[in-house]
Amino acid sequence: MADKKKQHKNEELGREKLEDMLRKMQLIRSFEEKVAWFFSRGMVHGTTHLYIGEEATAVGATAALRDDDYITSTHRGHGHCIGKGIELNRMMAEFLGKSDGYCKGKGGSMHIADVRSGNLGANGVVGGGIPIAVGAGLTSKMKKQDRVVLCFFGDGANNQGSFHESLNLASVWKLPVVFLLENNTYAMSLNVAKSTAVSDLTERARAYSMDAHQMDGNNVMEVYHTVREAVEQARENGPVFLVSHTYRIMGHSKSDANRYRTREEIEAWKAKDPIPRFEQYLIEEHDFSREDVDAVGENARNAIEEAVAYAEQSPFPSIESIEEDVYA
Amino acid sequence: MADKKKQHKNEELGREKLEDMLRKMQLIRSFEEKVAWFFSRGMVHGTTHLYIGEEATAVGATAALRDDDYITSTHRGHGHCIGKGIELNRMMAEFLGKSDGYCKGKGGSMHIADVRSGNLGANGVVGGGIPIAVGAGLTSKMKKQDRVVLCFFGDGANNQGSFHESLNLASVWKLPVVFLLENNTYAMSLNVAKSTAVSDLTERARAYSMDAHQMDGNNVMEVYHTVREAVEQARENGPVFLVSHTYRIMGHSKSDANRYRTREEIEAWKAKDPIPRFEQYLIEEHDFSREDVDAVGENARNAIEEAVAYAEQSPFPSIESIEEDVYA
Amino acid sequence: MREITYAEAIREAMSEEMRQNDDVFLMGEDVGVYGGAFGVSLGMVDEFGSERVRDMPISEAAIIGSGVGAAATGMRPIVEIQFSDFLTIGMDQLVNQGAKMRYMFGGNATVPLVVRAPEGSGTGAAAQHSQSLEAWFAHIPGLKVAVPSTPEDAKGMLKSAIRDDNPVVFFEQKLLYRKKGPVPEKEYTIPLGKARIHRDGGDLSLITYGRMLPLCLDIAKELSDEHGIEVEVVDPRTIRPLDRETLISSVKKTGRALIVHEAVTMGGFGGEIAAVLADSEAFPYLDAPIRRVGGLDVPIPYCPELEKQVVPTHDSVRSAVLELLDWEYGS
Amino acid sequence: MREITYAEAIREAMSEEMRQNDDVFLMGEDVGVYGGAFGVSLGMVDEFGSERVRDMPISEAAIIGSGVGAAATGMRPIVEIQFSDFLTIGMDQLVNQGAKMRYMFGGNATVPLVVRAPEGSGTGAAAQHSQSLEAWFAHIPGLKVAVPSTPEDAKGMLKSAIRDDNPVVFFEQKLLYRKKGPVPEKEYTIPLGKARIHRDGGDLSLITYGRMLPLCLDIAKELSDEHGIEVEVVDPRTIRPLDRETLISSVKKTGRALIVHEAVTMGGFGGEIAAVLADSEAFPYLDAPIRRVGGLDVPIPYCPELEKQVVPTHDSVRSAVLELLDWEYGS
Ligand SMILES: Cc1ncc(C[n+]2csc(CCOP(=O)(O)OP(=O)(O)O)c2C)c(N)n1
Ligand SMILES: Cc1ncc(C[n+]2csc(CCOP(=O)(O)OP(=O)(O)O)c2C)c(N)n1
Ligand SMILES: [Mg+2]
Ligand SMILES: [Mg+2]
Repeated sequence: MADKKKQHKNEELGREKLEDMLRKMQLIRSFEEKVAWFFSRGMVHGTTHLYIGEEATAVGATAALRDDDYITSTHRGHGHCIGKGIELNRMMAEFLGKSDGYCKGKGGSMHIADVRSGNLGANGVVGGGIPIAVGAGLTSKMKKQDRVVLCFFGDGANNQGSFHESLNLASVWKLPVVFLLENNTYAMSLNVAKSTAVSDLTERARAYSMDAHQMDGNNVMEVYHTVREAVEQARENGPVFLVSHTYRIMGHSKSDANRYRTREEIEAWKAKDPIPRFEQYLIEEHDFSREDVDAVGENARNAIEEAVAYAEQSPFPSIESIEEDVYA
Repeated sequence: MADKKKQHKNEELGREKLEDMLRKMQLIRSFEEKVAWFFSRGMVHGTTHLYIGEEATAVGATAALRDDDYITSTHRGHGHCIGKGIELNRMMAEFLGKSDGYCKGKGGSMHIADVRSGNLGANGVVGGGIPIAVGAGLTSKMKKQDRVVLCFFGDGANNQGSFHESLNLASVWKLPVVFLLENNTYAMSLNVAKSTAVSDLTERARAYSMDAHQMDGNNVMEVYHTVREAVEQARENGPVFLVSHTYRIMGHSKSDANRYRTREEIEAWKAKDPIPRFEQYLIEEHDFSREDVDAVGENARNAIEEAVAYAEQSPFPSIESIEEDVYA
Repeated sequence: MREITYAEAIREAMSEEMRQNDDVFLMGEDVGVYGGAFGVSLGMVDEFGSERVRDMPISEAAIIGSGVGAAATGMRPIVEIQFSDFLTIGMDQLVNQGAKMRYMFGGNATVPLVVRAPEGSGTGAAAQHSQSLEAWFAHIPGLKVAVPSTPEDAKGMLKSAIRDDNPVVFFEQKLLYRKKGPVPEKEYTIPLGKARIHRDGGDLSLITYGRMLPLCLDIAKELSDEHGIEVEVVDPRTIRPLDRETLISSVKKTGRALIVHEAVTMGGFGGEIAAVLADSEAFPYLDAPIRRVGGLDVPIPYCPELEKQVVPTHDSVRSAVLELLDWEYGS
Repeated sequence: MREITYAEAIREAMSEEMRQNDDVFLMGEDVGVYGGAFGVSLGMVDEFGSERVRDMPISEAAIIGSGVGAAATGMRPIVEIQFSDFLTIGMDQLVNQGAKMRYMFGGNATVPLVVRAPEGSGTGAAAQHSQSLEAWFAHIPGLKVAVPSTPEDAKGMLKSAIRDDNPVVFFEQKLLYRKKGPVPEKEYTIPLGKARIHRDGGDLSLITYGRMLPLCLDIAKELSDEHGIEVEVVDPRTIRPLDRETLISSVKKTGRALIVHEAVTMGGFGGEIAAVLADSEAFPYLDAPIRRVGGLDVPIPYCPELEKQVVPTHDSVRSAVLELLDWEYGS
C-alpha cells in the first residue's frame, strides 16, 4: 500500500487536468460569490450554505473519480456539484428556482442533483446522505458495476447515528464507498472539539476496521492524491475513511453573526486560501504563467455570468407543475 | 490506574456479599427456568428473552453499584433487574401480567422497571435505552448527585445509531455512565462477527476517547472487579466502555430453531456455565462448603416458587385500569 | 382454489418477483437462515443465496437508507423491518429522503423501494412492539401505503408494490400471518389504490382494513343471518393512494358509515376516511353520523385481557353498527 | 398591552421558568451563543450559563433520548430540534420511549419533557425543512401536542408545557417568529387543552391553528366588512388533548365547518377534527359538508411562487368559506 501510494503521488497530472481543477475551483468560488451577491440584494429567497475556502476539497476529491462514479453531497453542496461536472446553466437555474434547473425549480440550493450523471444529490438533512451512499455502493457491488461512491459529509454529521450505521454496514459488506469527512472546524456554531469526543477524527474509522487518512483540505493536490488512492482501494477492497481539514470562511448560512469565533481565526484561514495556493503551485511547478492562471479565473467568472444570464431568462415553473413528479 | 485496578482486584469481598452474588445468580437462573416452564406449557402469552448462561455479567456488574446508582436494561433484562435488587414477587407478578406487578401488568417481561430504586427499565427497542442512560447521567451531573448509570446493551445494539450518538455525547459532557456491552455472540441469528465491523469491540470506545476494558462475562469475580473500577472512574471522570464476553445458551426468544449455530457451540459454552464455576471458586477460595452453595441454590428455587405463588394469587388488572396512567 | 397462509403468500410474491427480476432482492435483520422475525422469508436464502437475501446489522436507519440509495441507483430492494414500531428509527430516510427524492429532484429519480413492516397488537409483546402507525405514512406525499387483509391481497399487492417505481410501505398484519385463504396458483397482481368490496349490502358501509377485516366480515354475516341486516364491507387495501370513489359510492348507497381500524382512533386513518366522506357527494345521503371504532387512546398494554380490550372487539364493532342503524335525526 | 414577538414570547417563557425552577434547562444544537437556528434563545446562555443552556452535537436521537432520560430522573428539560422535520431522526426516543414510559411502567415514571420544534413552509428551505407533521404526534397517546398561533399563547402555553409532567411536543411556527402581538407583562399561563375563540360568528365555524390563524382572521374580518358574513374563528391551540367540546358547540351553533391547516390535507389533523364533528352532537345541525383546506399532496417545493401555492392561500380559504355558505341540500 505504501508503494502504491507513492506511485500515485508521483503520477503526473496532465496540464489539461490541472487546468480543469483550477477552473473548477474558480467556478465554485465565482458561483458562491454570485450566490452571496443574490442574497445580499434580497433577490433570492431561502437560505444557502457557502463553500468558499473549501474548494480544494471538493475539486481534489471529485477529480479523483471516474465519470461513472457516484457522489452524495450535503447542504453545503455547490462545490461537490461543480466538481462532479454539473452543467452550470442548469445548476444556476435551479439555484434561482427556475424551470430549467436540474430539479425544475423544486429543489433549490439544498437539493441540486443529477442522478443520471452519478450526482445523488445535495441533502438538507445533516447525515442524511450517508446511508444513501451505502445503498449506491450496494448497487454497484450487486450489479458488478465497479463504480465507487464518494460520500461527502461534515464534522457535524459525524456525530449522527446514520454515520455510524452506514460506516459499519459498508465495512461489513465491503462496499466501494469512500467516506469523506470535510472537517471545516464548525457545525454551525459548534467547534468540532466540542461536538466530537475524539481529537484525531481518523480514529473513528478504527471502529469499523476501515483504513483512514487525513489531508490538508486546502491543498488540492494532496486531496487529489489521497482520494485517488482511496477510490482505487475502495473499488477493489471496500470502504475507506478520509478526513479533510479545511475551514468555512463565510457564515454558516445567510443568517450568521459569527458570534462563536474570532475575526483573527477567520483571517488566519483566509491566508490559506486554496486558490492562490494552487495557482502558485501551477506557476512554480507546472509551467503555468500568471496570465494563464488569471485567464482561468476570468473564464470562470464569465461562465458564471453566462449561467446567470441563462438562469434569469429561464421561466419559473408553472403553477400547474406543482403537483407533478411526486410519483413515478 | 493500573495500581488502582490492582487494589480493587485484591479487595476482599465479605462472605455476605459473595453469597449474595451467588444467590442472585441462582435467582436469575431459577427465574428464567420458571419462565421457560410457563412458556413451554403455554401458560403465558407473548415472548421472552432468557438470560441463562449470562448471569455472571448482570450480577457481577450490578454488585459493583451503589444502591442509588441507576441501570438501564434491555429486552433480555431479567438478570439486570434481579442484580439491581428488585422484589421478586412483584417482578414475577409483572411477568405474568398481574396487577401487583411493577408495572401493574401493563409492561410485562420486556418493560419491567422500578424507577424509584434506580432501575430505569428493560426496553423493547434494541439500543433504545442508551440515550436514556445518558440523560440519567446528565441529571446526576447537573444535580451533583454523584450517581452512576450502568447502561446494559447487546452486541446487536452496538450497531445502532443511538449507540454512537450516546457514547459521543456522554464523552463530550463527561457524564458518569458505564456502557456495558454484553457480547453474547449473537443478535438473534446474526453472529457478532457478521454484524460488527471490528473484531475487538473495545476499539469502538476509541472513537469517543473513552477508556475500555473487556472481561470474561462468565466469570463473576472478573466482572465485578472490572465494573467496580469502571464505576468509580465514571463517578469521578466520565464514561467508560466495557465489553463482557458471554453466550446466550437458550434460543433468542421463545421461537428460535437455532438454525444459525451448532449444537457443539452451545455445548461448549454450557461447559463454561458461570454458576458452577463461581461455586467452585467459593469452595476453593472462600471457605464455602458444597452444602453452603447447594443451600443457596435451594433457597433461590424456593424464593422463585414463593414469587410464583404470590404472582398467581395476584389479580389481573381490571378492565377499568386500561386507560389509567397514560398521563401524569 | 388452494389455500395458503398470509405469510406464505408474501413469501411467494417475493420469490416470484426475485425469480423474474435480478434487481429485486430482500434485506433486513435475520431475513436469511432465521427467516425473519415471523418466518416470512424462511427458506428463501436457500434458493437465492445470501447476496440476494441479506442479513443486516440492527441499524434501522441504514437499513431503510441503504434501501433508498440502492433503489435510486437501479435495484429494487425489499427491506424488512422486524416490527413496524422500529420504522421510528428510520423515519428520516423513509420520509425525508425516499419519499421526497423524486419530487425534490424534479422527477429525475425513481425510488422503487418496498419496506415491509409487520404491525398490530395481539401477540403479548406490549407497547413497543404492537403499534399500528399506518396513518403517519398516509400523510406523506411520495409514499404509497398498503395494508393487505387477506393472503390473496397480500400476494397480489406485494407483487405490485415490488414493480412500483415508488417507495411503498407494506404493513403486514402479524395476527394474519398464520391465517389461510384462497390464493390463485397462476400469476396475478392486484393494483395499489383499488378498494375491494368484500360483501354487498344496503344498510351500512363498514369500512375496514388489515386484521380487522375478518372480524368485520364475521359481524356482517352474523347480522345478516340473525337480523337480515345487510352490511356492506369495504376494504380500501391501500390507504395511500385511497380509492375515494369506491368508499363514497358505497356510503351514498347505504347512507351510513362505520370505520374500523386497530390503530388508536385519535389521529388515526379513520379520521381521513370520515373527512373524505363528510365532504363528498355522499354527505347529503348520510342518515347517521359517521362513526369510528379504533384503538383506545393508550399504548398497548401487556396483560392479555387488557390487550384484547384495547382494540376494537366483536362487541364494540357490533354495537356501533346497531347504534348507527338505530340513529335518527332529532332522537 | 405591550407587544412582543412570538420568538420573544417563547424566550420569556423559558427564561421565567428557568429562573423559578433549577430543574428546568434548555438543550439542543446551537442554542447557546448562536441562539438557536431562529435566534429564539439568543442571550439566554449569558444569563443561565452553558450548563443550563447546553449546545449539543448533531444527534437528534440522543438529543431527544437524553431529554427523556433526564426528565425521567428529575430534571425538566426543554429540548430544541432545529427544524421539526428532524424529529424524524428521534422518533423512537420520543414515541416509543418518552411517550410510553409512564404507561408501560404502570404509572411509575413521569417524563416532564418539552420538545420545541419549528415547523412550516414559507422560508424557501424546500422539502426537508418545511413540513408540518403535527398530526403524527396527535396520534400518540402519552404525548401532548401544542401549536400556538399568537405570542400570548406561545408564552402561556410554553410555561404550561414546561410545568406539565408529560412530554409535550411544542410546534413553533417559523413564519410567526417575527410577528408581534400583545403579551401580558405579569405572570400567566394558558392551559393545554383549551381552544380559543378568536372571533364570534354564527354563519360558519372556521377551525384553524398555527400560522394559518392570522390568514383566517383576515378573511373573517373581510367577509364581515364586505358581506356581513360572520365567521367564527376557533383555534384548538393544542391538538392533543383536543378541546372537542368547544369545536362541537361552535359547529352546532353555525351548522357549517371549515378546517384549515398548513399540513398536507391527506392524513392531516383536519381529518381528526372533521371526524370528531361528523360523529358529534353537531352532526344533525350540519347545513353543509365539512370541508378541509390544507396543503396540497406534494412535498414543499423550492420555487417561491410554488411554495406559496402549495399551502392554503387567501383565495383558497375564502372560496371555501363562500362555497360552504352557498351549499344547499339537493343542489
Ligand atoms: C439532521 C439535521 N440537524 C440539524 C440541521 C441544521 N443544520 C444544517 S447544517 C448544520 C451544521 C452541519 O455541520 P457540518 O456537518 O459540519 O457541515 P458544515 O455546515 O460545516 O459544512 C446544522 C446543524 C440539519 N440540516 N439537519
Ligand atoms: C430497534 C429494534 N430492532 C430489532 C428488534 C428485534 N430484536 C429484538 S432482540 C434482537 C437482537 C438483539 O441483539 P443484542 O443486542 O445482541 O442482544 P441479545 O438479544 O443478544 O441479548 C432483535 C433484532 C428490536 N427489538 N428493536
Ligand atoms: Mg462543519
Ligand atoms: Mg447479543
